[in-house]
Amino acid sequence: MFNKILIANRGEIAVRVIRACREAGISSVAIFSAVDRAALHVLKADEAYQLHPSSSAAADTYLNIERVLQIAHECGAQAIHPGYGFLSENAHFAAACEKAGIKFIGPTANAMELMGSKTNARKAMQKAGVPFVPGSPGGVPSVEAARDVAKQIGYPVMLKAAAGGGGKGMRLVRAESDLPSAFEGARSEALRAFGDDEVYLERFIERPRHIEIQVLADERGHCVYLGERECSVQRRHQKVIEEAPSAIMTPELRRRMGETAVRVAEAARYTNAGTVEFLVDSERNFYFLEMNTRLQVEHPVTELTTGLDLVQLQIRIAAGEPLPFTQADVQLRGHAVECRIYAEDPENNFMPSPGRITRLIAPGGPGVREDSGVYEGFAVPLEYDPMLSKLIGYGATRQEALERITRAIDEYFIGGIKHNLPLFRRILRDREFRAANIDTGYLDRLLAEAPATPSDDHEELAAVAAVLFEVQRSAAAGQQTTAPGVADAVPRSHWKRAAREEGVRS
Amino acid sequence: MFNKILIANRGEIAVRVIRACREAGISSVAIFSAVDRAALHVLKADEAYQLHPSSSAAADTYLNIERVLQIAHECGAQAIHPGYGFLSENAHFAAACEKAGIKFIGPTANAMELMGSKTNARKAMQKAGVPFVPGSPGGVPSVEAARDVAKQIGYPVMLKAAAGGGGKGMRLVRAESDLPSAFEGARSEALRAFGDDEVYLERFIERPRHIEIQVLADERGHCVYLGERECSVQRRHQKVIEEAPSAIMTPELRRRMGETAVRVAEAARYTNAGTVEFLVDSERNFYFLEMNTRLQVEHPVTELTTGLDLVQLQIRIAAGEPLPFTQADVQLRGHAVECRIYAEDPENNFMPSPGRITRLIAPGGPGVREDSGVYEGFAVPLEYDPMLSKLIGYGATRQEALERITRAIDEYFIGGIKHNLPLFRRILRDREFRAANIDTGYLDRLLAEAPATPSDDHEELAAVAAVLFEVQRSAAAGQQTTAPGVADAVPRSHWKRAAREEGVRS
Amino acid sequence: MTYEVIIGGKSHRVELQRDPDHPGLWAAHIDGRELRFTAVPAGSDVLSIVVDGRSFQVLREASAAAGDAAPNIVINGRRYTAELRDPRALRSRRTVAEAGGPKKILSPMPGKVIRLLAAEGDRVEAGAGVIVIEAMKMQNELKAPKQGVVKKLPSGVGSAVNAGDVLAIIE
Amino acid sequence: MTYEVIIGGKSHRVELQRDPDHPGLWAAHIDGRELRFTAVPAGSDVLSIVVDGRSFQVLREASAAAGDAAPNIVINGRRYTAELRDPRALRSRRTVAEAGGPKKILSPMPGKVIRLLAAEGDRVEAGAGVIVIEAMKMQNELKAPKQGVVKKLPSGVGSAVNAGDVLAIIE
Repeated sequence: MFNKILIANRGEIAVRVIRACREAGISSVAIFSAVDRAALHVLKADEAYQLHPSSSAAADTYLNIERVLQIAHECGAQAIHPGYGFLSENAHFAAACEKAGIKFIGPTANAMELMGSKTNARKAMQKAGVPFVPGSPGGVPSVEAARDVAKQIGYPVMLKAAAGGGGKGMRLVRAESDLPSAFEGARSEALRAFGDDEVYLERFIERPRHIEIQVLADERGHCVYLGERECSVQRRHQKVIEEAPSAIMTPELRRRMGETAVRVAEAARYTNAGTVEFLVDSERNFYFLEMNTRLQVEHPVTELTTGLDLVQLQIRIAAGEPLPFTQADVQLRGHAVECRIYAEDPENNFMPSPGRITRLIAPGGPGVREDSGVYEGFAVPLEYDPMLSKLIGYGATRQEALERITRAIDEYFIGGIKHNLPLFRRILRDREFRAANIDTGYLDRLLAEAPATPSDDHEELAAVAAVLFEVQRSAAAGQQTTAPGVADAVPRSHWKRAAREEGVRS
Repeated sequence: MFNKILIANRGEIAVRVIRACREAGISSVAIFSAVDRAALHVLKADEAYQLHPSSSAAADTYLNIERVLQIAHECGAQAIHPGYGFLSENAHFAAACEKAGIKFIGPTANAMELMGSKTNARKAMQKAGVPFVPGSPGGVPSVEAARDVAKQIGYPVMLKAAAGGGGKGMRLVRAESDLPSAFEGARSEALRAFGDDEVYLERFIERPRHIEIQVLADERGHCVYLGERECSVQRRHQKVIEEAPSAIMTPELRRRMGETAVRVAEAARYTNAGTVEFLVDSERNFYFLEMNTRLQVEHPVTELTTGLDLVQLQIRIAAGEPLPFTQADVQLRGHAVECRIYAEDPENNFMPSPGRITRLIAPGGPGVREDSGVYEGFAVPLEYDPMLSKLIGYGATRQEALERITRAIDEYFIGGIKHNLPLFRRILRDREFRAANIDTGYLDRLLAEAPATPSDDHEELAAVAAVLFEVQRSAAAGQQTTAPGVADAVPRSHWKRAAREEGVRS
Repeated sequence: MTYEVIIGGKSHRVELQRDPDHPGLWAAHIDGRELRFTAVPAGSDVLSIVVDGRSFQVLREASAAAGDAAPNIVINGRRYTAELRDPRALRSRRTVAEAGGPKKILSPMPGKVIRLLAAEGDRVEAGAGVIVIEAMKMQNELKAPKQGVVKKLPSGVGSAVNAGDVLAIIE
Repeated sequence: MTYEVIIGGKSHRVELQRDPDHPGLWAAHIDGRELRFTAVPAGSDVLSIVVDGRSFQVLREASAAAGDAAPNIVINGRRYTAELRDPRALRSRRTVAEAGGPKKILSPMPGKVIRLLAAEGDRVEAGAGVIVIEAMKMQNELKAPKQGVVKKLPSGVGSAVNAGDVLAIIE
C-alpha cells in the first residue's frame, strides 16, 4: 500500500480523498494555488505545497503537469489521485505519472485515450456489442439516402452536422414529408457554421433519461458494476440532482445495463473506477453515450446504496490489490439523492457568486451526508468551479430519501454569498420530480415556468427581526440606543463573540 | 396519521424526533424550561411552549406530567413522543396520556409496568423460557443451602444481598472452600447496610459483554428484531460507545437472541420500539438482563445497519399502522459505531462542564452521522444530563467504521467547555478495543492505566500560534502593536467577524 | 423605539417595546397590528423568536448589495431584504433602489468584461442583454433593469471589474 | 516582536518577524531554533500554518481558568494552555499557578455544595477529597491540590457556587 498520496485537486473532492487517505493511514499531500492558501483541503491535508508563487490560473496551478509532478517527486508521494475535472481525464498526465514512476489512481493512459476519442470509442464499443442510438453509419450524401436510413431506424429522427456541435446544423424530423427541406436546411447551416456540409442521421430519443452505471475494475482482470445513478435533472447539460437507484429501474434492466457497462470496460481494458453513461428512452431501451474515466461528482449516491467506499477501493486497486468482493456480493439497499450546492444565484440566471461565507449552518441528523469544500469564513474564489458542497440524503425508499434531503436543505444556511439552495427547495417540492417524471429536459422546462408564489410569508416578522438585530448590533457596538433598557434585554454577552469568554463562567 | 406531535424531551433526542416529524409532514411541538429557551429543539420545532415561568428543575418542567398534558391539550397535539429519560419509562405518564386521549408513542402502561418491576418481569420471562443468569430461586438460608446451589450452577458464583444494590453485601466466590466465610461476610454486611441479611446466589459471569436486541412490535401482533447492539464499553454502568453488529455475533446466535427478544416482547404484549438487554459470556451463552421500554440513546447504530428509521416506525406504529416489513425483509449491512459526546472532563474525573460553546467545528464526509443537540454559541445548562451530541460512524466493516469515526472525532472541535473527545481518541486507538476484546469492565480497566504519552508534540508551534493569535487579536482590537506591519500580515478583515461584510466585496 | 423598515419597496412602521408585566416578552406594533413574542439570540446572527407558540429561527446576513444598512433576514428559507430607518434618531438611510430615474447595472461579482451587447446611446428594452462578464469559468450576461437609453458603459472589453462596480447606467 | 510564552510551566521565548524577501512567510525564533512558516486565518479562532510543507489546523479557545490571558491552543486534538507575556510592551501578566504558597480549589462549574469532607484547620494530603459539589445530576469531589492545612472553606453545605468561585484554600 502507498505511504503518501498527492491529491491533484481542490475543493470538496480533494477533501473527500484526503479523508479517505486519513482513514487508510496514508499521508495526504495537498497542492494549492495562491488564492487557495486557506482552502479546506489545505487545512485537512498532512502536507501542503503551493503550486505557483503568485498565479491562481488553472493552467499555472492545478493543470500544470510539470509542477504537480515536481511536487510529488520532492515530497515523496507514491501515487496521485486526480479527483474529477482538472487533470483527471488527461491521458498525457496519466502517461507522465507512469513515466515518473508515480502511480496514477485511475485507468491507464491507453484506456483514457480510447474513451476520449469519440470515433475510436464508438468502433471499439460497437465491436463489443454495446448499443448506440441507431443512425447512419456515417454522413448521408443525399435526401434519398437520408430517407432510406430514416425508414430503417424509424421517425422521429435527428439530422446532425458531422463537423458540428452546439445545436448548429441540427434538424428534428418527425415525418418523411419534412425530410427534404430539413435535409437542405441542415446542410446549408452546417456549411455556413463549419465549412462542411456533411450531415448524419440518428433516431431522436424523446425525453431521454440520463442513467449511468458505476464500474470498478481491478488490475487483475475483475470488473464489477455497482448499480446505476440517474442524473436526468440537468441544467444546460450540467447535472444538478443525482439519485440511485433510478425510479424506472428493474432488476433485469439493471443486470443488462450493468453487464453492458462491464463489457464496455473490458473492451477498453479499463481499470479503476469509471462510469458508463447511457440514454434511456421511454421503452427502457438504453444507448451508450460515453464513458467517464474518473471518479464522478455523484459517486456518493452509489456509496450510500452499496455501503462501499469508492475512493478507498480506487486506492486499493491502484496499489495492485484485487477487488475484495464479487458481483454477487454487491448488496444494494435504500435510496440516495445528491444535491450539488453551488455559489450561484438561481434568481439571477445562475450567475456565479464568489465571496466570503459569513455564516454557515450545515444540516445533520439521520440520513444526511455532506461532502463540503468550504467553511464559515472562507472566501470562495472566483477562479474555479463554484461548487461549495454536496449534500446527500439517504432513506429506505425514494420517498424517505427525498423527505430527508428536503429537510436537510431546509436546515442549511449559507450567508454572505448567493447559492442555489432555493433551487433545490423548488425542485424537491415539485410534483413531477416527486413522481420521478424526469428526463434531461425536465429542469429547463421547470425553470421556464414562473415559480409558485410562496404561501409562507413572514414579512412582518422579518421587519420586526431586522429591528431586533439592529438593537443588538448597536448595543454590541456600544452605541447609545434610543430606548435605554432595550439593549440589555438581549444581553450583550450573548451577542458579541468577543465577549463570549464571560459565557463560560456564567 | 397524526397532524401534530408534542416531544416531551430536550437535547439531541428532541431534535431527532422533530426531524422525523418534519420528514413525515407532521407539526412538531417543543416544550422547554426557562434555561432551555434558546435550546436547539426550540429552534427546530414548529411550535414551542415554556413549561414553567421561572423554574428549570426537571420536576417542574420535563417531568411535570400535568403541565405537559396541559400544553399538549391546548396546542392540539394528538400524540406525545417521550424520547428517552424523563417521562419515557413512566407508566403513570403513559396511562395519563391514554386517559387524556393523547397517544403515547411507546408501549402501553401495562407493558411498561410489567417490565419496570424486576420480580414480575422475571416471572413472566421465565414462563416464556427466557434464559436468566443461573442462581438460587430466592434467598439461601444457610451455608449448606448455598453450597448445594453453587454446586448445581458451578463456580465462580456471586453472593448478593436480596435487599441490596451498589456492591454492598456482595461476595465473589471462586471455590467451595471460600464459601462459608464469604457467606457469613455477605450476610453481616447486608444486615449492616440494609437491615436484612437475606442473600441469594448467582453464577458469576466473567468479563460479560453487554449485547442488546432492538425489537419493534406493531399494535396488530407483529414483532420483529432488528439485530443487536454491543454496548460493552461502559464507565460506571454508563454506555460510552455502542456498535452494531457485535464482533462476537454469528448469524445463528443473532437468530437465537433475536427470537428470544421477540418472545420477551410478546410475553409482555409489548408494542412499539423496545430493547432487550442481555449479558453474554465468553462461551456466547446469553442471559436476560432487562427490557428498556423506550427508544435507546444508541438507536442510530441500528438505523445505519438496517437502513431503517426507528422514529418514523415508532410514529407509524403508534398511529396504528402495521409494520411495513417482515423479519425476512430486515437486511443488515455494514458496521456502525456511536460515540456519546458529553460536556465532561475526562482529565478531571469526568466532571460535568456546563457553559457556553464558543466554537464548534463538526465533522462531515462519508460514513459520518451526527445527532446533535447544541450549536455554536449555545450555553450548555447545568440542570440536565450533559450529553451534547452523538457521533456515529458507518463503514462496510468494523475496521472501516472505526477508521471513519476516528477520523471524524479528530475533525471535531468543541471550544469553551470541556468534553470527552479526548477519551474517544484514546479508546478508538486502543489495541484491545480495536481487536474487540471488550467487556463491561474494559473501560474501567483502561482508565486505571496511565495514558500513553502522546508522541505528537507541537509545543513550540503552539507557542508560536499563541503569539500569532495575540497579534491578530490586538490588531482587531485596534491596539498599537509593538511591531508595525505585523498586524496587516494577517489582514484585519479576515479576523474580525464584525468586519466581514468587507469580505463579500473583496 | 420606532423604526421604519422597508422590505420589497413596502414601508413598515415598527414600534418595539418590552412588556412591563412579563419579563422577556416583547410587544411590537407593526402597521397597527400587535405582535407579542419572546426573542433570544441563538448563536451568531441567529435569533429564536416565538410568537403565539410558533417558533422561528431567524437568520441575518449582510446583503452584498447594501451591506449592513439593509441586511437580509431569512425565515424558513425565504430571504427578505430589510432596509432600516430610525426616524427618532434621524439616522435615516437612503433607499437603495428608487423607483423611476436612471438605473445602474452593478457587477454582482469580480470578473472580466468580455463583450458589450450595446453601445452608449443605444435604446434597450427591459431585460435586454447589455454586457457580458466572465468569472469562475462562466460567462454571464447582465440585463437592462428597465427600458431606456444606455447612458454610460464605463468598462471596456477586457477590463477587470469588482463586485459592486457600475457597469452601465440606463436612463 | 518578542513574547514570552509559558506552556505547562515551561517558558519559551518567541521572536516573530516577517521574512522581508518572501511575502507571506514568517520567521519565528523559539528557544534559539528557527521556524519558517506561512500562516493565514481560516475562520474564526482558526489558523492554517504550514511549516516546511507540513500543514496544521491550529485552533484557539479561551481557557475557562485563565480567560484570554492564557488561551488553549489546540493542534491535532491536543490542548496547550499558553500564557503570554510581552516583555517589550511591559504588559506582563501574572502566572496563574505559582509553585509553593497557598493553593486554591476553584469551582470548575456552577453547582451546589452538598458535602464538606474536611473542616477548616484540618491537615489534608495532596489528592484528598475536600468538598463535594453537585451539578448536572452528578456529584463531584474536589481534591486538595497539595498537602497542607485547610485555611478557608467559604461555602457551606447548600451554598450555590459559580464557576471560578474559591471553594477552599490549602496552605
